[in-house]
Amino acid sequence: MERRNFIKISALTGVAATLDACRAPDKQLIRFIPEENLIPGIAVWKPSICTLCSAGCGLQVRVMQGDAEVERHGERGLIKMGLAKRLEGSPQNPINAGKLCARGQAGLQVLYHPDRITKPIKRSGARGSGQFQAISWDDALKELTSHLTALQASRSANALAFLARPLRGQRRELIEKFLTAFGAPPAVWYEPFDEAVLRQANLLSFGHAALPTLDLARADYVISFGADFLGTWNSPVAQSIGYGAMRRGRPGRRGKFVQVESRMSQTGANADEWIACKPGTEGVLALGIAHVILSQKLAPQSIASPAASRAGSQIAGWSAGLPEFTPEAVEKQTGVSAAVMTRLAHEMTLSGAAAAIVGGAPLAQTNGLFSALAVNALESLVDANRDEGPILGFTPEPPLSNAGEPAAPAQASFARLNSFAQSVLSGKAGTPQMLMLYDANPIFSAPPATKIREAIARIPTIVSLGSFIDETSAQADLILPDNAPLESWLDSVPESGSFQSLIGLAPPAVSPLHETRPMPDVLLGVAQHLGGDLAKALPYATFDAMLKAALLPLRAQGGSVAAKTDDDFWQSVQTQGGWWSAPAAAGWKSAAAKPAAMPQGKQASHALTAPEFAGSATDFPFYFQPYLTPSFGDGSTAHLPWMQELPDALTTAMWSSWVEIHPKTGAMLGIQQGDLVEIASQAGSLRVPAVLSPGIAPDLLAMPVGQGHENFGRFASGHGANPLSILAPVVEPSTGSLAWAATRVKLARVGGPEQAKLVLFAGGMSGFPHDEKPR
Amino acid sequence: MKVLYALYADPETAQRAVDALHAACSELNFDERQIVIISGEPHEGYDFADSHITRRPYGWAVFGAAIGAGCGYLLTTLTQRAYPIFTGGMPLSPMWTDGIIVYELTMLGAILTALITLLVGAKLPNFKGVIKDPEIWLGKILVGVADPLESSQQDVQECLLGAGAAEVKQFSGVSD
Amino acid sequence: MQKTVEQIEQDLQRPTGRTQRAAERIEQDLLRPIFTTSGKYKVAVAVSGLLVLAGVAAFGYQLYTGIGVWGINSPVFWAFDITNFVFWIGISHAGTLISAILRLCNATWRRPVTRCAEAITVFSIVIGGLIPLCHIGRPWLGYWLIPYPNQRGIWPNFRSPLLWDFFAILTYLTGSTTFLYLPTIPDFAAIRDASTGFRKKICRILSLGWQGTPRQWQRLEIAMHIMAIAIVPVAVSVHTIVSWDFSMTLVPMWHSTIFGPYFVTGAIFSGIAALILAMALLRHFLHLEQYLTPLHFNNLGKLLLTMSLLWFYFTFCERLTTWYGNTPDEMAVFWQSIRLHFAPLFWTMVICNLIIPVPILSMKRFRTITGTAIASSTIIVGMWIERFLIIVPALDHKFLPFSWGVYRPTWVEDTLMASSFGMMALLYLLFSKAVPMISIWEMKVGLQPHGGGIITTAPAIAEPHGLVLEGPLPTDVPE
Amino acid sequence: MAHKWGLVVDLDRCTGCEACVVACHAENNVPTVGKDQAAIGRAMQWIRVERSWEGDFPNPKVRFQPVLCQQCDAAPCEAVCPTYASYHTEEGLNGQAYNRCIGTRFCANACPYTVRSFNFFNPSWQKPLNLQLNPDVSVRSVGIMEKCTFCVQRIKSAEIQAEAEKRDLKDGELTTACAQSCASKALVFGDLNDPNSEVSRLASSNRAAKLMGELGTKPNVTYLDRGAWQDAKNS
Amino acid sequence: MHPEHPVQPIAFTHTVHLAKRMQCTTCHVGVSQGPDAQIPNVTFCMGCHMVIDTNNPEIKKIAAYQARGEDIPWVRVYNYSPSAHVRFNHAPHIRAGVACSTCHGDMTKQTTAERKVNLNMGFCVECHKQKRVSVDCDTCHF
Repeated sequence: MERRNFIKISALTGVAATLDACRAPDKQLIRFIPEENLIPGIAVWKPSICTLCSAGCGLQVRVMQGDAEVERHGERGLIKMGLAKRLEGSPQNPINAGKLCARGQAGLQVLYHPDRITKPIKRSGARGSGQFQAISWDDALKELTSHLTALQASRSANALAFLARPLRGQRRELIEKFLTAFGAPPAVWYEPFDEAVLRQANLLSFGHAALPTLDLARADYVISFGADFLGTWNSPVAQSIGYGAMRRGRPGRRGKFVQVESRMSQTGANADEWIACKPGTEGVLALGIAHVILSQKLAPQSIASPAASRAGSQIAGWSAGLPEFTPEAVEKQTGVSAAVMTRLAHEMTLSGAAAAIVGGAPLAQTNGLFSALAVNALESLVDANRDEGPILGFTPEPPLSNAGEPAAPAQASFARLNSFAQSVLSGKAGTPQMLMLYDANPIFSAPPATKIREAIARIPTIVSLGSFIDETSAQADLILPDNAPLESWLDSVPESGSFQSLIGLAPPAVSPLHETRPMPDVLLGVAQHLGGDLAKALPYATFDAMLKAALLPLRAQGGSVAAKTDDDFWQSVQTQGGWWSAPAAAGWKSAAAKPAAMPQGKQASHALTAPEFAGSATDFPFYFQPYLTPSFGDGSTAHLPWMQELPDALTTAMWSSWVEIHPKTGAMLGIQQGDLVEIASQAGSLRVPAVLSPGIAPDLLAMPVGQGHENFGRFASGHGANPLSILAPVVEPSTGSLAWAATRVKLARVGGPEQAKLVLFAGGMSGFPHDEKPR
Repeated sequence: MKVLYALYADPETAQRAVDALHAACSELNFDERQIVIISGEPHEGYDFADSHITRRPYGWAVFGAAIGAGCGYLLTTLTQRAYPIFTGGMPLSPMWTDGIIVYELTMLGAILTALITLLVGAKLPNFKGVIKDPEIWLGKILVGVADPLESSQQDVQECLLGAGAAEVKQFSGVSD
Repeated sequence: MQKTVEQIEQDLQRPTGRTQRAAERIEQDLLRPIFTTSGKYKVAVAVSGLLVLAGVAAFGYQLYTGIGVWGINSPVFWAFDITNFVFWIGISHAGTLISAILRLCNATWRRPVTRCAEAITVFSIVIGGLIPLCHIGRPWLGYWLIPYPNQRGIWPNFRSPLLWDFFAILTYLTGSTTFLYLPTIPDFAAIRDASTGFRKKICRILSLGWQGTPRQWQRLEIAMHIMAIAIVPVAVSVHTIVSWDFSMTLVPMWHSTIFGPYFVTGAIFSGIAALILAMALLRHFLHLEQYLTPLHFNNLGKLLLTMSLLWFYFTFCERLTTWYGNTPDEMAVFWQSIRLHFAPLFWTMVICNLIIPVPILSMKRFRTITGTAIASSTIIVGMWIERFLIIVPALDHKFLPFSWGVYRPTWVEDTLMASSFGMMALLYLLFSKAVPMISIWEMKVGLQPHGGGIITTAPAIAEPHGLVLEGPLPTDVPE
Repeated sequence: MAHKWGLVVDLDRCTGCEACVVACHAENNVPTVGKDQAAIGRAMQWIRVERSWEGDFPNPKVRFQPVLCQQCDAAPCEAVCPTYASYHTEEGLNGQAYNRCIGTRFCANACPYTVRSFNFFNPSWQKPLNLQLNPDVSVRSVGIMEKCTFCVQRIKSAEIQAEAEKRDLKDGELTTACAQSCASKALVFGDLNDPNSEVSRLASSNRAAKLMGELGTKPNVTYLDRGAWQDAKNS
Repeated sequence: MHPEHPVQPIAFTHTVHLAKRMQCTTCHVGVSQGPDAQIPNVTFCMGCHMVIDTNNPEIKKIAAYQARGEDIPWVRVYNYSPSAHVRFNHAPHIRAGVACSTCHGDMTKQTTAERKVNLNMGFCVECHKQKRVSVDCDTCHF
């Protein structure tokens, strides 16, 4: 007996030590023969792609050998396999250049999540009861194909509905080809915050129906109307890299950043100047500034430029110099003083490269399109005809025919979901008999008016291809679990974030941990099985074959991968984690910079319409703005413990949701920090702790999106409340997309901090602004 | 061990008995050290209480304190040099912090030597030959002679009685 | 089996002189609690035993689940645990300091007080020493504080105030146990001779074969003299080192030079209060009315009064310098206790330590036994709060406002605190059963007309000051 | 010359996105403690992004400041640790030997920056989340204090690699997990003893300041103040 | 804790293998590259034992394992108690020329490996001091 152990066991309190030692050792699991030969302790970095938001950043996964408990031919045992230990940005990827955001790092927890579905399961209890029993893959596939053949047999092929998150790339191609070949209607692509208004505006203003790419590194002046570009909007990592360079990347030049919003976001917190304006009047403010520039001819060459004329023509009265948007008139509508507007106009035009961007809440109003067009017009005024190209541009299209991009302009998600739900509820002939789900959770994230829960309940058979049980997939009858992203072939066609056209491609970084199969292989397998034109449309055995077929034409384009033979090309594309066009060639002067030709025929110019809100101002005195957080997005990553425990940037709250209230409003209603308050709109009400914060307009309430899950794994269920559940179905008329910031609410205190149980990381700091100046 | 003794009520008579024994010790050929004096409480100021020995052996305590200080110094400096680990930008064994430990061990040394000198000086613990008589605890003082020769036993008794004791007792055998 | 009271009284049934009668009376009075166990004693032992068991159970639970069952969090990493530690080390100061100082200046009225005081010291330093081992995160590694040679070649870090604590408590524990044990050796001998059976065997060993030869008395006297001189600086150094646990850090309102004397004053202050309470309880339950007379309470009351004023002086100095200096970090902590979250606690402390005791103790009319007992109990409560208010507000509001915290105790901490009081009571009760709470032979020395020596040199009048033997001896036989 | 690791935090570039916080959790096996424990202030973060408000609506000002262990040269937490769990390494780091820590928590009280996290309970990663644990770093048990180590495991493996290839460590080759993941390049890690390293250059900028430097702890983390827009010229 | 004499599922004989002039690194491949000296899996063993000495009962056991698709469940001999938080790395030691026998004892005399050398901290610190290598705590503990 070694002396040290003797001392330890006979130490003052042997109780803990003995309890520790006699804990039953893991029942001796058998060991399987390792399938990969890795050197233990040495890390191998494998490329991959982050799928936790639509930015499509490139990853490099640190894979090391470790023991994992797996199941091989029915028996549980340990195996030495490559395990993903850490995610970092892939250095050569043009979008994120080796960097990664907070949510991207948590992709690991999706792979190793304890609530992942490990094998195909079939519903055994009532629908939504959550009772499932495991079945084998063969039975599961047999049942799926039997349902599909039944549909084909009964000539009601159009009774198959496919509900999925709007994908880009070969997975979208696969689903679209599968549905058309099957004869089913096109898929219902749904995500709650889908920026359809901005794409429509960019189509009208610049001829590109896509989200803009911002070269902030060259910017000297950026004015952003509501766009949280350092947190959740568009391509946050690329924009953060640019922002860092804008601030201190160029010795002697520091870009100025002005944020215009009614609730201070994490991006707004970094602004040199934060301007609060009434919700829905951001466009008016932009035109006020444009009016000053036009009237005082502050940027003569760009006023005459074709870009300015195209973007300007969208606004009624542009050619007349925006007579009704004089600074004084705008001041009355927006609450921003005329002097500030004139100063901004002068600063923008005198300080070199300037850009105006818009996104987020301003577009989520009934007059969202007008606001977007207005800011685009201001952008074209200050950012046009610069020799090294504008700050705001668009990622060039990838030189591929079937790149898997949505046809422009895509119909707004909310409109598609709403029409799908109404068609199901209407009960007319040809209503969907079978629904296939993939990575979409409308029951959680759609406003109640869509009645999507009742619609889905009415569909006889529901099959989910996702790997988690959430509110929507809990209704499924059959779940065929997908591999985790790090275990499957991934490809991405990022809409924005880089100035080179780019297609991401990555082989699986680790071998599957559970008995799951990748969704594309399942669909391809079913297609082969059903035969007919399905097999002809998708003649691939596995998804990587389909990827290879789709991407081989790129070899001719040169770009970042030079290879003589197809196989060499295919290998080096995998090792690099994708293909991107050469930087020089793609440079600014290419098509991206020049606006597309003016479409023929008279363009209908848009006049200002005041934003309408659901609920009268008397019964519901406050505007209500649900806002996205970097950790949860639309709620799809709320099940990750790292995200739940990441303190919110501004309120430092964790594991809970909250509503931000201005202290004066709070004082008026007797609300202290952490009290339980009830927020009610026309569509519903919820109870949530209050956080008094100076960064919000007194007549506005803001709440983070993502919490309030009732059925999404052990870490997400039962925390906080879901603001989307009280949104009224107000829509932006031209695109049909949901105006999620156009609901009015009323507020009342219902309890103290004990009931509210708000968890603050900065626990002691109850009040603000505390009088101590920070160090 | 056999002791012939007598109990005296107050220190004066006890002193007389002791003086008498001292005087008689030469001719009754027993040694001065054989005189046994036991009391239930210290009687300061009487000759028999050896209080005249004024030598106060603080020396031992100071010596013990010095040893403690030495141990403290060695402990703090040698151990740091054995496995030098730097903390807080301080030197390895700063004088000020080591001084505290040296001080503590000095006092510990002093206290322990005080205890040891007591035990050695008072020849504790010895469990053999403990003379017992309940009356000691009632304020009586026992004066007697240990193992007197047979011949001089009688004389010793007279001597004790002469000093004013009521009776002479005998204690013999090992204490329980 | 133990001899019953009647048997003892038979044995002692002998005609004796007047001083004998007094010595006999002392013998009886002080040995009675050892041999007779009253019902109340059993109840008291049961209650305090239960408390200790509850504490042990709570500690076992904390050990098994983890120290998170307490209420401590970041940044308040110390709260009840170190409050109790400082509180008990503080209580332990009165005993030795008072008995040592009173011995050194031969205050005759100290004779019945010394052993009660030294007993408090030893037991509270034992409890104080136990607490650090129970409050650390991994108690089974507590032995790493001991500088033992090991194969790793690693020694503890002697620059850490916790190591100074270890040495200080080690020295003080040895010192105060010796200081308690030496004068009890003769009493053990007395009990050895007066008892039978198991107690006799124990006392035979504990008395180390003490006889009572003049040489032994003289050696004992010298040892006590050296101990009295040595223990005073050790006692002062222990609580200074405990205060350095706080003032060695940069934490606002911890890092101040006043902490050394402030803690020593607080220690003596709470120590005397504990002593008075203990003496009052002993006097009532062990019927020592004739030994612990109002005079003792009067003298200790005066001492308590001076300490109360001295304590307030130090508190006022510290708060004034902080307020006047007005550095932002210090003021953040300052306002917490004066006006904000901890204000109620702060003002109860001032009431308990100053506003109630000073009037009671300053007027002779109130400075009776019950008066001093009331003052002492409020002071004990006040001093516990004072330690709490030194630790928690400073940690709560340390430097960076972002990481300020809130502390709320949990039931485990309350149980451990209650069990520390239970342990003190239990140890004290058991001690009073094993050893006479008042030193028998010292009282007898008090009877001597002219008494001599460090222990005896005071010019004792026939009747030891304050010891008036009225009424018949219980064993009095009509002449 | 021995390395002296240092970090520069450019407060003008930091956007408060907290990618560094999650990267640190992933790299160093820092546990999550759940809602109840977080509610009583026991969330464990080796690097936190402090946010402070100034002013009121309509123009409030926010300041983000990442705070981590400053690896002080005169660290108040080192001298007070009785068992040398907290000590100063030869490479200028404030080391934390987890095996020596007995959990007195004195270091956390002495630290003016409150950057030390304590394992109040045994951390638990529900299977298979435990497969994510980084094998290069130990998993701490109950009763142990832990804090930012400047990713000492990355420093060690980079040094061993450089030594294997018989060359010196190049500037920028070795970086901590937080600096690697920081998109706006606010965090720069490097060797302060190497005069032409990026971190030395930034540390000598006129915007450089130490967090609570007046306490005399001599921190090795330098903060570059956030300049106002107008004085862009003297960046 | 680690048993003094670990009983392995297969009575592997280092003596025989070393006698056949095999080097340690033949099987323990990872020792000069990474922290762990890799224990080969059953397919590696069967690589030779498909043909060599196949009727030896122990070799039959190995073949049985391979047939069942299982790897040999070796009992771990060298490891640090988790509370020691030691990060031992073989590669720099091998590169510094430390012989395997220094820490693992003379394997030519051992069948299944046993902890002949008491690998406590004193042993490592002593060697580090002799070789003028840092004995800073974070050399091994982090």
